[in-house]
Amino acid sequence: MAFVPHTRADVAAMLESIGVESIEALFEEIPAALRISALEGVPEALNEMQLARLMSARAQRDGRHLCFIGAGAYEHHIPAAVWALATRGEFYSAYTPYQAEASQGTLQLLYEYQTMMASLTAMEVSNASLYDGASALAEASLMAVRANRRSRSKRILVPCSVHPHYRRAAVAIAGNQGLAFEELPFADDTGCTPVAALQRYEREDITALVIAQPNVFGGLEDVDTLTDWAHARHALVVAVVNPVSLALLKPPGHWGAKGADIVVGEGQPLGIPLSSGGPYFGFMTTRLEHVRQMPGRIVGRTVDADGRAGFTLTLQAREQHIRRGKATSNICTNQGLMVTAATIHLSLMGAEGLRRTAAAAHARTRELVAALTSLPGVRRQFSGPVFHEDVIGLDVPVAPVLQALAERGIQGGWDLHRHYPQLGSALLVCATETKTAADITRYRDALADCLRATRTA
Amino acid sequence: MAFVPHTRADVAAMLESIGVESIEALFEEIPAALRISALEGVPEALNEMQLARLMSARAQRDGRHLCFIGAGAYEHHIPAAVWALATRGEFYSAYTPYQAEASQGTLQLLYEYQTMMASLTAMEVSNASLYDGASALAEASLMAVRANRRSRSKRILVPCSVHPHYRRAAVAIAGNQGLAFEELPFADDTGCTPVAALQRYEREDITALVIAQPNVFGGLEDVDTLTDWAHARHALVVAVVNPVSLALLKPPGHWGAKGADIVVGEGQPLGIPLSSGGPYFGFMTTRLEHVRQMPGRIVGRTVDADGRAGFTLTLQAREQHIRRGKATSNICTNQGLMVTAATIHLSLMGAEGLRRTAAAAHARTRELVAALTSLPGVRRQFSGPVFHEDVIGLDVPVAPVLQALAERGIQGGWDLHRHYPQLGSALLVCATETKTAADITRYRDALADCLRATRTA
Amino acid sequence: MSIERDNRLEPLIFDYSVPGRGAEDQWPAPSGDAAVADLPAALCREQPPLLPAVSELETVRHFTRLSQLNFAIDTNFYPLGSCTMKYNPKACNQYAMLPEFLARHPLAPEAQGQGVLECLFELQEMLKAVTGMQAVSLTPMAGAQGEFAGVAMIRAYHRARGDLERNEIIVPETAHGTNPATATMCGWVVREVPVDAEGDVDVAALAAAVGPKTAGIMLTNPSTLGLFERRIEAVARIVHDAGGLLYYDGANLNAILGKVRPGDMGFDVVHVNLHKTFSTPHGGGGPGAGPVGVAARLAPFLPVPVVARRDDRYCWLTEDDLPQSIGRLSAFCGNVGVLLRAYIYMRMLGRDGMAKVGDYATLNANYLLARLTRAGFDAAYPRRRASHEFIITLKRQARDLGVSAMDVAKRLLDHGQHAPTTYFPLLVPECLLIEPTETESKAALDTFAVAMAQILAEAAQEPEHVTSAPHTMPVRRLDDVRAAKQLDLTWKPAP
Amino acid sequence: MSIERDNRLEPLIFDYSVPGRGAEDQWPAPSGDAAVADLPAALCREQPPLLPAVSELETVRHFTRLSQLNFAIDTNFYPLGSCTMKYNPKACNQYAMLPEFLARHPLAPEAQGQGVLECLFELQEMLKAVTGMQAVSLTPMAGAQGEFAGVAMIRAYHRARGDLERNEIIVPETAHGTNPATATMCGWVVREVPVDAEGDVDVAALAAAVGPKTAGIMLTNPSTLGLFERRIEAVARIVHDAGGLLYYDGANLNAILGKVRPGDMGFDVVHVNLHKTFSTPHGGGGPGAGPVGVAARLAPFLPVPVVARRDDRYCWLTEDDLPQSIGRLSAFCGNVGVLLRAYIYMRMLGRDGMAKVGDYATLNANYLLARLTRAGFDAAYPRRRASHEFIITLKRQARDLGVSAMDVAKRLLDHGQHAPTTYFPLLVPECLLIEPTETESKAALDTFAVAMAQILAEAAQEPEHVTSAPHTMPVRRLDDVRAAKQLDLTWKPAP
Ligand SMILES: Cc1ncc(COP(=O)(O)O)c(C=O)c1O
Ligand SMILES: Cc1ncc(COP(=O)(O)O)c(C=O)c1O
Repeated sequence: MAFVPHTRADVAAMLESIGVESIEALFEEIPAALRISALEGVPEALNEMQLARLMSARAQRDGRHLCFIGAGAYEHHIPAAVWALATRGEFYSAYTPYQAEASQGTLQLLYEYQTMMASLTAMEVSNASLYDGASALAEASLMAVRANRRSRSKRILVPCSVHPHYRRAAVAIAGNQGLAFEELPFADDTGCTPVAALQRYEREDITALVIAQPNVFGGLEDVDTLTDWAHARHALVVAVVNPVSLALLKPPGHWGAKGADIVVGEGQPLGIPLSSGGPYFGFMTTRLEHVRQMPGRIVGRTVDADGRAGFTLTLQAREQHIRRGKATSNICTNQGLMVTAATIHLSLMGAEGLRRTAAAAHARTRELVAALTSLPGVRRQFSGPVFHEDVIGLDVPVAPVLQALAERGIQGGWDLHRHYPQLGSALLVCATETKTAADITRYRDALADCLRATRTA
Repeated sequence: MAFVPHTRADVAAMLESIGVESIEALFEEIPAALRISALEGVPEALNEMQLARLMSARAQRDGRHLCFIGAGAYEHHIPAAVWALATRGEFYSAYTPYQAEASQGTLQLLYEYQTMMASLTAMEVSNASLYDGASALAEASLMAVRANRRSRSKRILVPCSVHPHYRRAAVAIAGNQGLAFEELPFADDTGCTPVAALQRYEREDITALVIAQPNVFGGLEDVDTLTDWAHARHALVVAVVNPVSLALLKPPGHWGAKGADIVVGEGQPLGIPLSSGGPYFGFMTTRLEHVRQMPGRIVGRTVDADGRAGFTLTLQAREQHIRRGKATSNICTNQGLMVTAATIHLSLMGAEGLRRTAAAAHARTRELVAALTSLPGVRRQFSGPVFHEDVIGLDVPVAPVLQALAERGIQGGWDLHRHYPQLGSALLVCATETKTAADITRYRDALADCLRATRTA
Repeated sequence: MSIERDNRLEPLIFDYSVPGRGAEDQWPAPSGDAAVADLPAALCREQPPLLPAVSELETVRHFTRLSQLNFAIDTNFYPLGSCTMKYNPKACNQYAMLPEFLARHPLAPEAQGQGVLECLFELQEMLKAVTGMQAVSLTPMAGAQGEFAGVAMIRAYHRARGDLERNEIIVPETAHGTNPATATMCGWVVREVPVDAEGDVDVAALAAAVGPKTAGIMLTNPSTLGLFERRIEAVARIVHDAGGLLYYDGANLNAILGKVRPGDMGFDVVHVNLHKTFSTPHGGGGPGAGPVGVAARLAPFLPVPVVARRDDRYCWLTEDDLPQSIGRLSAFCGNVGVLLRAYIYMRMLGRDGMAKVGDYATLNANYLLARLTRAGFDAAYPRRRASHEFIITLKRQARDLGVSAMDVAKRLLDHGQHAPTTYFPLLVPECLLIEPTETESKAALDTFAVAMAQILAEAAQEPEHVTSAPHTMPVRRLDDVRAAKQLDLTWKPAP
Repeated sequence: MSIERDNRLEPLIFDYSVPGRGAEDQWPAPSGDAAVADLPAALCREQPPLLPAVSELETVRHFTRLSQLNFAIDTNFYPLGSCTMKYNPKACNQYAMLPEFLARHPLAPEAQGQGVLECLFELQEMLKAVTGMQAVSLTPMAGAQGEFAGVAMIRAYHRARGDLERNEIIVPETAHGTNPATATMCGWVVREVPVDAEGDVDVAALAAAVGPKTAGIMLTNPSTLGLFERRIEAVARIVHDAGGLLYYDGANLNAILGKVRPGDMGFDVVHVNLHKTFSTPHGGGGPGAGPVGVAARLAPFLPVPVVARRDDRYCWLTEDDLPQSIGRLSAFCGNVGVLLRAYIYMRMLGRDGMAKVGDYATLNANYLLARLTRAGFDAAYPRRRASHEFIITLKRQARDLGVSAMDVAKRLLDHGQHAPTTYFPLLVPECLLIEPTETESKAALDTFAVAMAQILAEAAQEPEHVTSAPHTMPVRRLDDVRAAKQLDLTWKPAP
């Protein structure tokens, strides 16, 4: 219980050394009126054996299903080595590497991670993680306000084709500092942001333009044109990208003539299990010129007293423990272990493995969409290329269809109705490299079945 | 594929360094007629993702069931820490500690293991493991022949209440060296070995007497009397024990006036998963005087060049790599990783945890037997105390009942019919500390059901 | 020594990289160019990213070796003050990582997640019990985000009442850096109040500071000085009377678990650091989880989603159900895997175990403090009881021997002891903030005390050996100034 | 250096033990004395065993720290000849340890084990394909037990034919110690035959040795000298003509995987070391698995149980099905968990991967041999091709510089390289048997070669530094003589 190692004799000796009669006496400074005697609402302890049985039963209740949902979290193959290594006690039970000399493992790993992420996004520097993709967008918006010295408006343009949860998180986190997030519509036919939508901001003071690539519909935005438009107006470009897609797609650092300024995204596709939504990690990279505006920890390589290379946390003057109220962010604990896993994952994947993964996911999604749209009453909602997600339009409501699919062990996608009612019956589907031709056929057949049932019901 | 890291350039450079044109040329010494071109019978490679899916599907097919089978392999709680530590690469991917200075982790652990096992059995020395309990009995028999200088008969008395698989393995492994295993009957009422059964050997040259405690029926033998009988006739006593039971039961070192001479058993109950039968490990302890006859590796504590304590393999002159045809055994690779797990397990259990486990298993089994025998037509086969298994007699054949139970998700026990037809419809059942009152009730109700169904069928 | 260090150091993963190499078993089969031919060339990547091309064995060996360069709870005593480096039970990891839990998509149907939702719901309930609050949201992803949720709710509360004047958050000068940083992030003006010589908040100064602009106060109790804020009731009264709310920074909850609850002390909103008090892993810097609990009047403002039970079914409540919510703080529902670990830990502790945590965390801190004072170290607050942690100040040693708190910290590494937190709180010069936690044995504390005493002796006799420490780590003391001046933040291939 | 070593050394687990302490969360609730009152006092234990009383954290920390004192494949190059220390894929462990596999009882109904039985059946089939044999039993639990099964089947075969004269097993003088030990264990008389100057079996001597007493021969090919036995066909003919059978020790199968099969070479029975060729873990000394494959005429004698398929259902065959079986070698069915790991590995290799193993294991050995000879080391068989391993002899260095093979081995540890196998085979003086395996990169081999060259230079300049090595391990060279003389095999509490 409580993993406390003390024996009676230990306690007696310790109390004597302190010079008190009882442990209770150590709490004498707490006003008596405030003390409680027991935590009624907490159940009695389970030992590990009971706990194991409880958790196994709950996990089995949740079961395993064939999942075609994406929408910001993606089922990818995760090599067994990733978590076998990441859960080693030396990674798992260490903390932020405040004592560099006793934390070279974590520090060097973070330096390697920074290198990988900078290269993947074609930017110059990376931090050591933020909480997740959505909160990273909020941080990027705040950073853009600090970094864009030529803008005073704190106005951030955000296309509606950015994940609605990301937009909401950005508002919730950054809205209180007076940032105004203004929404750009998407084109009915492509689901992407038309440059025309920007015309009304032609002469306005805009701090930053957010560009998601792929966007929430899986579609590919015209990143070059959008980026150049923003830069021409001294707005910064905040890119929100899927890191796996970057094996195929143009990295933000190369968007338009000058490249994006700040890049963020959800790190989950890089070796992190779906886990009902977390822990994942947010990544952020930027140009060297903005590094002092970047939130989060940063590791640098330096030398020790013998001149040997070593690693340490650096640029800490940006952080709350030094700068307090003037820090670039309040973030302290980040998602270190997830980054550990992602670094191992990226090492195993390399450029070729990541490219194959991206290409396979792209190909599987196209096969899926072709299979589903071969059914009567099922069509693509948008035209134009996608990465590994697409929107399917149905001629019946989505919710009952999804439920019928679920009963057949298939998680058929994300119902877009709540966030995009204007699309009618629209379903966002995703197939990664984990899906086989047989899986796709199984989905198609089940969907045919469910549609038939729904129509006759 | 094949986890080969070579690039084309590597291969070219290496071939050049060797001075050959191709890898193929390295096989020039193999007679051409013997060469094959492909391994037809081996399927094409799966990548890890495909493999993961295949294995998960197969595991799910096997499912999880409520298990009341014992008979030599026991379901116990295994702390998560045990395998989290044992599968650390430094334990998992090292080999026999031939280079002591680079293997102090494994060596010290084995020294700790030896200490624990010697104490658990109340013997003086332990080896570092044999393959499993059954083969350990074979090795103990061979060792007894070597150690008992006063006997020339190579006759080993083995009660029929010793696990039939153990007896068969002993014959298969040790029989070829001329050992004669002679079987002692058990008493109809107790299932234990009556001293009367020994009378006919009163004046014979017997090398050793095997005593299993508990025996295969879960019953407790009169170990003191049997031990003293053997010693009085200069026969050695080979004890076969369940290590968990030793938290409650008298350790072999204290049997009779002088204690058993060689102790073996199955280590599985000490933190090793059931895993369809293996890998487990056999343990063996003995008295110091016999240590040079002991098979298997032994670790000793010594000092290094600075006089600091350190650990190393010792008494290697007993082993095949030194003594070859005259070694105490042919064993080389043993069950190191299992012993690693068991040592961690025993550390977490300690004397108190092991005792509680044994007592709980004993109590649960008594509750189970009480519950089952409350049903009409179900009775205890034997009288007398048991550890954590017991034999249940049914008035209908066992096999169809077990099958009906299995269909209800209950693995009801081990049908004794094949090995003990004389017992009629007899079923060996076991409940360890992992079973709850609800589990026992579920078994009883299901059995009632099945019996009803069988009788009416 | 050079071969020794060389053997322990590990090259960069990029040093192993050779074009053409790779862990192919981890890759899907190539799809062929046709598979991606539909992607417009202008949107495609031209140069592959600079990722290592290494074998699986090289990867495993590299990261295994790197891991061995770390001190961690699993390898060393780690009394890092304010961080509650207690044992992370292996069961928490194993059972939170059951395959079904890992595979579940956040947007999967609730019907196919009743197991995990039940755990989360019960976790909410336990956190309510532990903090004395009325409602809980689990979504904040670390302490700082919990703080943010807290002060954002305070803001939403005042706004909802039409009380638009309030724009100040009061923070004691000893506060953790995240507190003022969070307040700023939430658009508040930060107002610091001093603490008195005994470490308590200066009540008079507080009374003077509050007013119609006061939105609330952020406080941790025990404070970052390791001291229980004795006048907490007065503090609560002053702030409440001024119309402000009290926010409790739960980073130090371990000290008082099962003894006293923030809700009973008068706090309106609380965050709990699950990675501290409830032993989820620190992971080399995270992930954490910072659930927030609130008094009834703040419940409508909780961040979404929140788990509810309706007729024995568990479901998520979202913005649609909680229209006054401060909103979403993450794309999905926070760090669920961390929440599961905390759930497991709390179920294993149970009611009685929780009280033991507070008891033994406090016992360990006071014992170690007693030993260290006896060994000649100066407690920062010698007349106070330690809570779960305490501060010693090396001001005297720095002055007399020229040995700083940082030097002592580094020398501790040579003794196999992770250093305490250094130079925090900023108020105390040359300080070490020491938090042993309840899972360490008396023997572990004794070993630490002996090491400290030896270092003190060494500081007197051979101070250069202390000021040049560490000597036995894989690297010697690192040049932080150079790190910040000659920025080297990513590896670049030789041109 | 002393503090350095002290920090790396780890006390015994018993040193942490304090009566009254324990990892209580792992224990069931106490059952009370009444629960065991039915056990006769005379059969009960009086004194509790001497097991450590330690907390879970102490246990985790102790064994984590101990593990770090090991070299392993996951941390270091480990070219231990004859042991095939290749990468152990993490997938093999993860998927063999799925909860359903771990929980399955060996005596559970076959219907509730079709998943695992299908794997085992397919493993049998793959092993047949790989070895060129007609039937396989998976039960032997390591190589030596596979050898035993092999020679026991040879015995059963001769006996079954009424051929009772044969009582000799021929073994080349280079054989691994397990071969003669196994033959003895099986009741055979061992007869050694010499090898010639080029390392091949002396065929003339063999021809002279065989006769009506010859039961068979035990051979590994490539031999323990790392050389392919070129006259294998002649050897087979001689033994077969004399009425004997050929047993293949599969420990060196890695060298020829996918190139040539024991069955095609004329062997009648084969064992395969799954922990070598098929990469199941070595585990600090095991567990292994040593399945046996046989030609048709030996199939009736296979050890039980064996997996069969009947109408798409998998089942175990036992003594009842195979009445001539040599019997059972274990309580259940061998090391199933190890078999699953090998199954996974083999499925991941596939047909082409298997051939690559032989190719690259051989390439690596020949390359390293070339580098070492160039660096001034003497190949034991300079005119021969290496197979997957090779021998260098330090006879010259021992004589000229006073530096033995053991000294070089120990000094390699200082360079972060695990030592090769030393002093085996016994035939070659001052030998190192070096097996790099196919999973090591050229760079890893180069690093090893450089270390060897440095040691050679050092041996010339500073031989004491080599003969007193290692210098950087947690302990210095250990006193083996004292270990064997002053036996200290268990810890005893201070009286
Ligand atoms: C007192 C105090 N408050 C707040 C925090 C912030 O918590 P987190 O690091 O989880 O964001 C910490 C810990 O770092 C802390 O010690
Ligand atoms: C050539 C040879 N034969 C037989 C064996 C025995 O195999 P095991 O150790 O698995 O019993 C070994 C390995 O140790 C070996 O190298």
